[in-house]
Amino acid sequence: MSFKITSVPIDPEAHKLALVQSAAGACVTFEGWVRNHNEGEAVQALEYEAHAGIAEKEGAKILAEAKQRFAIETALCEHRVGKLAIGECAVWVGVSAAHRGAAFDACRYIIDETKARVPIWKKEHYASGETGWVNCATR
Amino acid sequence: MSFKITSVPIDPEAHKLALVQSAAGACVTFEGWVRNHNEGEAVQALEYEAHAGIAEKEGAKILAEAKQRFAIETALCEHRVGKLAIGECAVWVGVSAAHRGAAFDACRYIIDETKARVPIWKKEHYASGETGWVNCATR
Amino acid sequence: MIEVTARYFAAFRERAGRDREHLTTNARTAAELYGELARKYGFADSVTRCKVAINDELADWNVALEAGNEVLFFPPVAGG
Amino acid sequence: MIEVTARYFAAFRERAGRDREHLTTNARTAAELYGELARKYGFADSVTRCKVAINDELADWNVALEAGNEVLFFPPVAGG
Repeated sequence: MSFKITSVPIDPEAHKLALVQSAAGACVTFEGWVRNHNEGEAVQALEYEAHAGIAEKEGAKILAEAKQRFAIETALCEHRVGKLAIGECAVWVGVSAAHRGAAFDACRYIIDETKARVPIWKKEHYASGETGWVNCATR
Repeated sequence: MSFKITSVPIDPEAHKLALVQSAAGACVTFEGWVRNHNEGEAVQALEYEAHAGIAEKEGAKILAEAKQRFAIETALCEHRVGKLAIGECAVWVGVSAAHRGAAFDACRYIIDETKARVPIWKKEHYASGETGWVNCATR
Repeated sequence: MIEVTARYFAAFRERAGRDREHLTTNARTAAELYGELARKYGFADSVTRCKVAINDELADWNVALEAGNEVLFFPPVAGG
Repeated sequence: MIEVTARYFAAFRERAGRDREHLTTNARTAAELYGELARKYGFADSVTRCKVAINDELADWNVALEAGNEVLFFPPVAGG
């Protein structure tokens, strides 16, 4: 199990290979892609920032929690930082398990907890030239 | 949206490309892999059989239901038939959506309904040389 | 009495030892025909767990059979 | 009065116009220090939505500050 912050493009197929285990009958993956809109505004690009050290520590905790709560074989998560274009993959989560219920539940748990707890922030670049930090009341 | 029965190996990356849409922020995939065991017996290979015509018709219905029930962009499913070795991908489901909740729910709906309704059967080849149809009371 | 073609899939095919056969039957519905075949071949699954198709469309077990129908018997499904 | 280093991330960094600074403060806890900084820079987020780390470990907002601490202020997270 590993949770990584990366500044280079995510390679889903390489990660999925790391999930393969002969006892695993189910694999669920989640990919977060840069959308062309958010809350009604046209988005041209996104910039992600993280505190990599704390993010990877907190992320590893989340994977360990998922392994304890659900009957899974293994799980991986990688989150990209830096400037991303529309359609690029910002985050990838993959889980393998003997049965699909646990794989779905664990994958959802990992992305939900990551979004709630891991120190990663995103700044949207709008078509208007403006930028805005998502989910933040400081402006 | 498309639901296909195939006798050649499934290519998840090619399918995932077909899900990419600029309004999609979330992509959830499910892969069913051939496990090395089932209900305590060591499995060496699996053989899948389908009525392709009816399977694809029923599968297309399931995808249309998912699109109606959940706020998704699109969905695809491909199911392999023939003899598969341990670790091979027997079924692939992929869903893209603006938000992750709908993508998770629709992906799960599609695989659950597929397993319950689509005329596909699997025969396990055990280490002992015996074979058995899964989930069947005829022997 | 009508003539129909029965087709067997997966475990039904192995149990029957054939994948299709022509039958002359008194059965009025697909369910009744399944009952006859279950006695003949020892199919043990309840119709509620199985499916039937007539002429390549999924059908209701209680639909009336017509002469010349091709009746497809599907044991419990187990995809994925 | 103790001396600490404050570090600002994402929206906090842009709002403060710097990514770190040395401060002499009367604040006894991270929450009190955040209160001072919120007044100085206009940070509008409640601490309940933000996180704090001390010396690169996530910490409780009510933990006592010690001289030399590096205090990291994280605005609400929004990964994925």
